[in-house]
Amino acid sequence: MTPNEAPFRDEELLAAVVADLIGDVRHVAVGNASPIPATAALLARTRGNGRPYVSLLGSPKHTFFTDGGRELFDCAGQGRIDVFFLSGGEIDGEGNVNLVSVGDYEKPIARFPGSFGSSYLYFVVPKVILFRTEHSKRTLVPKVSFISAPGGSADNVRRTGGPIALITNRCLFSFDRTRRRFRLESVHPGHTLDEVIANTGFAFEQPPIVPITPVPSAETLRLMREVVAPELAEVYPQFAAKVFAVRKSA
Amino acid sequence: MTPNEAPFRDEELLAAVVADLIGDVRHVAVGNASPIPATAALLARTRGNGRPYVSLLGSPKHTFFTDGGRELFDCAGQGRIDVFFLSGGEIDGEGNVNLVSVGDYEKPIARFPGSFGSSYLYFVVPKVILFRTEHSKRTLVPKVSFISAPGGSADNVRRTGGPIALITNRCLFSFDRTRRRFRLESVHPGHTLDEVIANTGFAFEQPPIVPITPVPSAETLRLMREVVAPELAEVYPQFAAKVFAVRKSA
Amino acid sequence: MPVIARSLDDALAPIVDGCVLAIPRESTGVAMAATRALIRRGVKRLKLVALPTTSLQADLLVGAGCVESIETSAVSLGEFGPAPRFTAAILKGAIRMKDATCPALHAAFQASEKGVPFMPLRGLIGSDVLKHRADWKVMDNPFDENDPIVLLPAIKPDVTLFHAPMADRNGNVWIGRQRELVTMAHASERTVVTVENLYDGDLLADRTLAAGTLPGFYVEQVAVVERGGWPLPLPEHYAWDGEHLAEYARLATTEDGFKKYLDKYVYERQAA
Amino acid sequence: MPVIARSLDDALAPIVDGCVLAIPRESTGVAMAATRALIRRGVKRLKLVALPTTSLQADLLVGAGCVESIETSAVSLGEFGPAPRFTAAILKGAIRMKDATCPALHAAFQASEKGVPFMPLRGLIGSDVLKHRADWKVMDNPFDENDPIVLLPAIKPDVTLFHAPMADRNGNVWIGRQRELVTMAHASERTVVTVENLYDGDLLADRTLAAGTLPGFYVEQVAVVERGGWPLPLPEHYAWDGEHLAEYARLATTEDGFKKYLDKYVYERQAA
Repeated sequence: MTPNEAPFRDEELLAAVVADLIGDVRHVAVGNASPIPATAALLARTRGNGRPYVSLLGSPKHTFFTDGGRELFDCAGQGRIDVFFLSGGEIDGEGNVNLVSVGDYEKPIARFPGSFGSSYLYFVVPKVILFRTEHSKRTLVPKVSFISAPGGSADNVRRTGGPIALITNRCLFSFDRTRRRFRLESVHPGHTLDEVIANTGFAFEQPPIVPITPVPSAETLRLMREVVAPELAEVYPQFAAKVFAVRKSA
Repeated sequence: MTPNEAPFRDEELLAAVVADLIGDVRHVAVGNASPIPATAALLARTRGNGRPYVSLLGSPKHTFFTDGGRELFDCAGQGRIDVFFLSGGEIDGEGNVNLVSVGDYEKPIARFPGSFGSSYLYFVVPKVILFRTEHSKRTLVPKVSFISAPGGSADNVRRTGGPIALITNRCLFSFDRTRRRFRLESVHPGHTLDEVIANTGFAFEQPPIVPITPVPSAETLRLMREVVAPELAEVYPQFAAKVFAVRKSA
Repeated sequence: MPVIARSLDDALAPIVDGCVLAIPRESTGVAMAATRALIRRGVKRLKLVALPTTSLQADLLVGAGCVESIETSAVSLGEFGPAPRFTAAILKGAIRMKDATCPALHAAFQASEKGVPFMPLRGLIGSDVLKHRADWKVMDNPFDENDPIVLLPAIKPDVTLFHAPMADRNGNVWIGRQRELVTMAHASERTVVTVENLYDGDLLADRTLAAGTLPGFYVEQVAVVERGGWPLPLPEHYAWDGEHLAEYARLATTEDGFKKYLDKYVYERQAA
Repeated sequence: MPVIARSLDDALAPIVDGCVLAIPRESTGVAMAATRALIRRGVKRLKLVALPTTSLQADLLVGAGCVESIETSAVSLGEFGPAPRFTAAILKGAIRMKDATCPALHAAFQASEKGVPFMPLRGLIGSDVLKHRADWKVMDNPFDENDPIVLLPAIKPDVTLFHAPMADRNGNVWIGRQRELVTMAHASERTVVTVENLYDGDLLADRTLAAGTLPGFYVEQVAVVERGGWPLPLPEHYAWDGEHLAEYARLATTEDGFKKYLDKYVYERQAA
């Protein structure tokens, strides 16, 4: 846990880390009910003076799409979405994502909503950032029960996209596509390597000395709070109120 | 030629014949620059109290399409166009249509505009009516130089459409899809069987006694002149003025 | 020629027991009043195809025993949690699930729209979604070397059902930028639409409105049902009824609670 | 982010010698002023792809020596007769022709729009259109027995060029019901648009206008050119200039006459 006296909230740390992962790209799309990735995308856009385009799929106001529900996927298929976010009921050490069920598919012991667009977007969006705030052995498993979308593919499978990182409430992993393994990049302030190991169901690489995730700069926090938060409040009013104490602008 | 004293014009006769060929269907589409088929389709709609739907492709006002240029073809692919009209630079005795060129394709001696949608619509529209007012050995040939759309197909080729008839300024042929041959159905008033034979480049079947094409009834002529002509004037003002002496309504 | 139906029940006549019924995602315009009317009528063995996801509509129909199978890429109440009756039915094995992924459903509807037997799609290879779909095939792309690609068979629904802002008396329906509704209608044998209200005029005659209009040619039945999407949103018209959805999510966690919900909101409120 | 170009010539910079240039059919919005500017600039070796047909635009470009090849399903001046410079060039073997059929072009653009390598299409089998297209393939439909079907490779233009009624300052372009323009932009690497005038506001903010809007996201350049479609029509804005087209059809029957036309209407009228 971030100490109470910390000058930023956990959500702000995660959003700042994700904004750096986004990098300099043209178009970031964010799925429904993803306020932290949305914050990160809007932060990236603020820093980039309007670049990247940000599509917040939960909100017709914050997407430019006019060709129906297929346009997101067509756009990705055209190579025009650079960054997307995926979560999963289960994620395993090979980057496989499960959004379907636990146990035998025909007689599951738990059922999730379904794969959504993951079985496609994971293949065609160059930078997919896995995002799962609950970092536990229940969510980060040795092997998913059902592969909604595989972390890697055989050499002859055309694939321009895939995972680049996994961010949780405890740490940041990068993903090595060649070796199909996660690598621990940093542990968030207030968390420990032992805690990460104890709560992760899969093996991962780690550097000899694991850095602490850098805290957001004062300028980053200012942009998030003063510029991003009011925009965010249009789409995620409750989140903006809770994290940034900002109410939806009139 | 129709004698001068005839109570109807050639165009009226042809439109009446085509209206009967249309029959009781849901949707007739008429390509650009086809005033006689358009007259026939509107006549069929008038008789059917609004059925069939008539799409006059030359005129955005007279089509319901809102999904761009592909909608006509998608609509046909869905089985939702029952009747269409095709012409051809050349038409041969097997119902093959040539809209591309005469002579060797690589070094043609004459070039037409191109195949348009014929290579598709001929396969998927149940009743395609071939329409060529110039009935000569130049247009009705033994074998077309280039098959834009074949009159018949091998048994294993999925095909729900094809030619049902060919109407010219001299006569009406029906098309037998099984035998892939035209059959002379009737010779228009003022024309003769000998004349048809002399001006047709392909062999065709004929009944022992060739009927004369029935002339349009008084009621048909009344509907065409009083109801159809004013509608037609919206799309084909010159034709309507010439044939029906009707000017575009205000 | 489509006409405005005398009643919602009349409009729903094409949706017969056992039919393949296509329904849109929650944010596009879901015919919820019509869904309640179908439950009251006791429709059975629906084969739902939700393009590409579904929420309360499928959960209600599943809970009420109207559904044989669902083909879709997700069933969930979104911010209000999992779809409880759907989840229960899957765990009991009471319905057949055809798990898909969003763009596969879009492509398979477009295949029907274009009158082709299949459409290719990238992705999917190596997923268990593909593994469990015996009706999907993998072929080598004939335009390249050693390039496997998935082929999806066309989806041809018997009926598409959705809710839209308005229709005119010729059955033209204004759908705005919800263009998958056009594809669904093109792909389906029949289309049934409920609308908030009637437009007095011809939607196709106005060039701005025409750009967002599904022609009546594709529409079999139209019924006027004000707030016919409630408690789900109608894009740019009204939002979710969050309080109601929270109540549903709470009640529907048990079979008894779900029955109470049906009694209160489906059977007793004939007009709702 | 698209901006409104300072000049028509600036906007046309992406259309370089040798590029694959997609252009729409006559009735959809043809950028004729832009076409004249390209001829003045002396663009060379264009690979035109006309969806699905073309008229004066291709004939002018061919006559002026700007074209290496054309893929389309018809080139004609319609009511004004054959396309004379196109016909002459074909008979001389001066340009390469890739004869297609309308729905094949629509499908091949949609393949690019969807990021798939090919699309299937019914029809065509037994035609000489298919016979002369070595780049098209016939396969057996894997979902049926003994069912050959044509596969068309995706068409990926470098640039799409068209004329539309209006755009806003974010580069959003109102295209109304001319939806193939959306598909062309989706399928192309870049899109250049000329418009009659600027819309003062955000086209995407108005739900009715948004339904007929191509988002600026897909648009690289916009130039404002009043009557930029002349002498061709702009749907629901202005009709053909029939007198001018008749004059063109008459002059362009000979090489000399065509040169006179160019002098009078392309080179001398810099602003036309």
